[in-house]
Amino acid sequence: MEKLLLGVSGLFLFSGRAHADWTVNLTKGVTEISREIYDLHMVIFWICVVIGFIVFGVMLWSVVYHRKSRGAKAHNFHESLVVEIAWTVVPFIILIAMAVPATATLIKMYDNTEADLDIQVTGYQWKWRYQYLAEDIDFFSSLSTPREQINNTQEKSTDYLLEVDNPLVIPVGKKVRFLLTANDVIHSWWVPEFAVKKDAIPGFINEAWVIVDKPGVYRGQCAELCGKDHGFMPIVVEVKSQEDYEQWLAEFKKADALKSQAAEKSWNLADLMATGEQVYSKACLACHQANGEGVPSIFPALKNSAVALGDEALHIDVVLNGVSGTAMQAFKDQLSAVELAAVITYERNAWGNKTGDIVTPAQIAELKK
Amino acid sequence: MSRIQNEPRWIDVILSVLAAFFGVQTKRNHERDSMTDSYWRYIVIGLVLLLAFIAVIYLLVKLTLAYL
Amino acid sequence: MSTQTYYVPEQSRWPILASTALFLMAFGAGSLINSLSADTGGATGLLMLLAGTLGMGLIMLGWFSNVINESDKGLYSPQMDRSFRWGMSWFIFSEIMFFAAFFGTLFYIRNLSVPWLGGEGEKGVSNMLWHGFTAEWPLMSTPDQQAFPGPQGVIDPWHIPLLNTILLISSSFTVTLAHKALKLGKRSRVVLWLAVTVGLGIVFLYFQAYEYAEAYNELGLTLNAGVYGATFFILTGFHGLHVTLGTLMLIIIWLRVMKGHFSTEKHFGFEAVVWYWHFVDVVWVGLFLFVYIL
Amino acid sequence: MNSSVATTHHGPASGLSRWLYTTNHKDIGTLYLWFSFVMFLTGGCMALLIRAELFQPGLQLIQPEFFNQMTTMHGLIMVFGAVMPAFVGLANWMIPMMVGAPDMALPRMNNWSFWILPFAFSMMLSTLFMEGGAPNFGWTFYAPLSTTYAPPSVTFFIFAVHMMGISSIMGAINIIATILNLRAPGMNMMKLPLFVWTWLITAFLLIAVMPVLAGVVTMMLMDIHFGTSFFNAAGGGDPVLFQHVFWFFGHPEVYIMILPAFGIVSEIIPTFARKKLFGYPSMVYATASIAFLSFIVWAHHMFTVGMPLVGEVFFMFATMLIAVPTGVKVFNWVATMFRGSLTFETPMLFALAFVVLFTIGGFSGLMLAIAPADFQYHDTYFVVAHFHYVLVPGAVFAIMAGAYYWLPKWCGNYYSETMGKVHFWCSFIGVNITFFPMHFIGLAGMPRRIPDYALQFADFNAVATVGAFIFGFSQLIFLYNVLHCIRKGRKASDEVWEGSHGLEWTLPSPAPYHSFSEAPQIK
Repeated sequence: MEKLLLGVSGLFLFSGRAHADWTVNLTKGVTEISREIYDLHMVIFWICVVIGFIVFGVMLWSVVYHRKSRGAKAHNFHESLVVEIAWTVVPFIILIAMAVPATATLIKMYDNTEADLDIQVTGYQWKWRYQYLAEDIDFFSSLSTPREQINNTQEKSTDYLLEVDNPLVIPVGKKVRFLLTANDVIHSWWVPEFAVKKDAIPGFINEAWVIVDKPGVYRGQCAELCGKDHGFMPIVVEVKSQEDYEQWLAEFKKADALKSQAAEKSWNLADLMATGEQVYSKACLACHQANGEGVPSIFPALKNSAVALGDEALHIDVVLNGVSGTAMQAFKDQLSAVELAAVITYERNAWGNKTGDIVTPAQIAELKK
Repeated sequence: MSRIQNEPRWIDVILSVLAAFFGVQTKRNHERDSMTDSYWRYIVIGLVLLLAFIAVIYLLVKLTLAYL
Repeated sequence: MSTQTYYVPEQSRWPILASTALFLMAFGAGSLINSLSADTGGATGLLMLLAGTLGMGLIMLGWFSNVINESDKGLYSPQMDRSFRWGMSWFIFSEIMFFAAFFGTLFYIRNLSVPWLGGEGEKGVSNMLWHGFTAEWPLMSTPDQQAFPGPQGVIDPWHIPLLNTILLISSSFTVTLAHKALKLGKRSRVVLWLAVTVGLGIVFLYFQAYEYAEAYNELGLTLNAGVYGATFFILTGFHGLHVTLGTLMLIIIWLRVMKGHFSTEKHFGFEAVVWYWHFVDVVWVGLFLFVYIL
Repeated sequence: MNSSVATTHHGPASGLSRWLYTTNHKDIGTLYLWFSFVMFLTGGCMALLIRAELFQPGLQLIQPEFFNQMTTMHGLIMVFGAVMPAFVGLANWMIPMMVGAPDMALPRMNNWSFWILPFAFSMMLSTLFMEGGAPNFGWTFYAPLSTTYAPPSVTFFIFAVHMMGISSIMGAINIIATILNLRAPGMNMMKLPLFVWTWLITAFLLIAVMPVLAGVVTMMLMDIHFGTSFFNAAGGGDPVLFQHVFWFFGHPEVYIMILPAFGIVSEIIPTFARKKLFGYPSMVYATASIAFLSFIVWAHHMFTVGMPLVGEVFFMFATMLIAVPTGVKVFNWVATMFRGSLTFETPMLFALAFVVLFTIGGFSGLMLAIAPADFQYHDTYFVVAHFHYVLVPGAVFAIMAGAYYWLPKWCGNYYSETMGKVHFWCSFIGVNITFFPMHFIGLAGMPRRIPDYALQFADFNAVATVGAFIFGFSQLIFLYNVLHCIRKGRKASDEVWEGSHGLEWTLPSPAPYHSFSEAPQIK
């Protein structure tokens, strides 16, 4: 019975289903390393299958033929030096055979030589920040699946939970080095198709690299428990041809310039409140909740709170610079001046917090310098 | 409990511990070992060989990394 | 092996009472620490902690006097004595592993994490996040001086720590002398040497406290002074706690000797304390070497 | 022979005081076993809640915050509340009977070891009702999620862990002292039953690593409340240091949860194969090697933290070596069955399922040992499948097998064989439906510890949830069978099983309150 079950599941593993996105085995991926890892995986898998068939086969044989109800009499051997030496030595040899290619792949993965592009990846509680070290590019990437889909009030899209607002964009065929770190707790940056899974440790930098063969969109997720929304911080990487990549670079820089210009125009309360609500739901809602009441003892309330109703400068300071030693992050680099001004204004005027204060983008832009 | 006359020598202890590491031991040696009262020699040798074992793996790793 | 019956005690109330006391201690300590951190009083927690500790003290007194009574009645065979010996040895082994965790921490921090943060070794690229930080030990300036202001100075090993080493090593000798005297049945000498040992222990603790005061008040070497302070205090602190416990145990056997307990052959309680004291001593030698000198 | 002492003991006291004040190894064993069963059901309900939430994509029943509390509590309760106490309970019952001792070496301390546990777990469970919620950082509680970013209840969690540690260490000391010092004359080390051997080694592991756990939670407490920076790079520490110390405890800990299971299975298979255990000495040596190797492989749980290359390779090699002694064990069990005369009573069925399913868990363990491949498996459902295969049809099945095997000796009655078989097949099918699909979703890329998942994982998650409910509810059959057995089972003979061997079967069934007041002579 046991063997049967194993056999069936083994077949199952390779039967392959009609759905293209519905897999039961490891991805082959799109890098040389990922294919090597796939091969290692398959070799060790088949070794296990073979050993399993032999061992469970002998066991099944005994279960069927050496049962008392068939009149089997127990023999009384209970040791055999030859057999025991054999089943110590043979596995040992198999292990050595396995260790050699595994070590070779590992060494290849640790080859941290000069790369064409260096990107610093920083994990934040429930979003990723990407900084292109040679370019003036720095942005955050967070889940773009709407709350309604998560709460089952709207139909789920194909890339449910695996879609972001700003994907990471890299060129095809170039060695891209990632410098991974984190801002708060440990996260882990994982894209299965790249076979890159590396922890992002606060205060330390880990390195990983890829050379992707094929343009396309590759999706992954945070792989280390990092708090409440650990399941909601996906990674999307768009791999583009060199021309497309350069075009993207130019467009990104242009959009960035537009954003800083927006800070200079004058804003009224209604506009700020409208923008602020959007920003709030993207950046603050996860902890402070939609009703601004927070979660007792973990995430403080903003509704009727001393910070949101009190001194404006203090409120700005908390949002821009965070509160060290707590989950409150510094949002100075995460949000634009407009977004910051809007969200602070929103927090000071929503949920019955009627201070009537307006924090202007210009004010924040000054502080951000 | 009767103490056996010829206690195992140090070299026997070392061989026994190595056999134990490997997991296989002849019946005769095995009976000799289980008759003795002086566990401490087995423990000391065991610890020393354990450290040696760790050192061997470490050297192996170093060698692999140097030549692979 | 002896053919005597192995003594299995009657039902006892001590264990369940001790569990209750332990629970009070733990829950009290938890509430107290949490309230202190949140600045919300902490009287209930403190009360529970004190009640638990007091209860535990009384329970231990009662439990051990039961054991002593049974021993006096001759209920314990030599085999029982061996059980106690195995028990105490493995308990000390567990204590060794407790300290091993902290020594391991110290080695990791000194040889790996601090150098990496300072830009050395395979993960030296981490220094990118801490511009201007360089690795050194003792760690006088931390990666983030605002959050963890490094100490202005460290303890000179050749003053108080050296003195303390001499004190503890001497106490190890005096306690052995006491043990020898007990075996020879010279009780007044046992009392004397034990008193000397206790005295040395107390003087050690006094200097340790003095050193802590100096570290806090003059050197800025605090728990908050980065990882040097953290490892320094956790190792010396837990050692100090064990010396305190050891001294208490010595005082108890000292009182018991004066009450005429222990015979020249049977005195496991005495020996257990001696073992414990030697253990505390050995840990100190490790501390002196790895925390103070190197 | 000191008869004045022996006559003061007749039988158990009556009422509650029997259980509260007892010094009897059998009573304490019973307490441990019932406690662990209650914890098994508690942790199991949490697992069912987790599986129910994961039945479909989207958030239905519980919010992510509570989901994390459930995964954390489920893990902690199953490890420290269910599996470990169950093994200690079996050890308490069986070791004195197997080595021919009157009781455990230190009976009062034995009682204390047990009674700390209900208090420790009340404290841990009370965190569920505290402001800010229960610990939500996984049973491995990695810093700084468990320090700077933890809810206030973490302080109580830390003290609860301290209490469990004290309990485990005292329990282990007692077991070692009993085995080393209370053996009947002639019972030399190489005659010890394997259950006793595996427990001796387990007890050694417990004493060696529980203090390390105490050390690491103490450092957490210091970091949270007293301003130290062990796990904070800003002060020169390292969050990864936490993982090193934790897994130095944690890896031996996983063997603590499997070695006694090896022992139980090594008792059961020879009985129902009516044939002596194949390769007894190599079983002992293999157990010892596994235990020693467990101290030098801890960082294979941390292949993705970015260790230097030397570390990766060292821990990969050392880990792969564990396959050798583990293989020896499996081969020995199979060789014991080979050319035996097999019958398939419930304990044997559980033992056979153990051999097969534990081996499957071992295979995935070997795959995980290959460091480069581990980069793909790490922290996915593949790992979840792996450790549940070694812990549920591994440790838990062995406990079930042991319970059925010794139950007639404990209470003097046979359990219902039919009900036992129904329990077995429900559990067996349930376990496989639950955990086998997890291999697939893990390989396909589903991270562990997430309350909601992408659509391509939906089908297998639904299957797993169905399996979990089958497995969970089939444990009620077990409960009913045990109660039925105690109250009105068929009377058991002294040797209970046809092929049984060993000192415990020379005693009457049920075993008398005091087993060997006079030590038996072993030839």
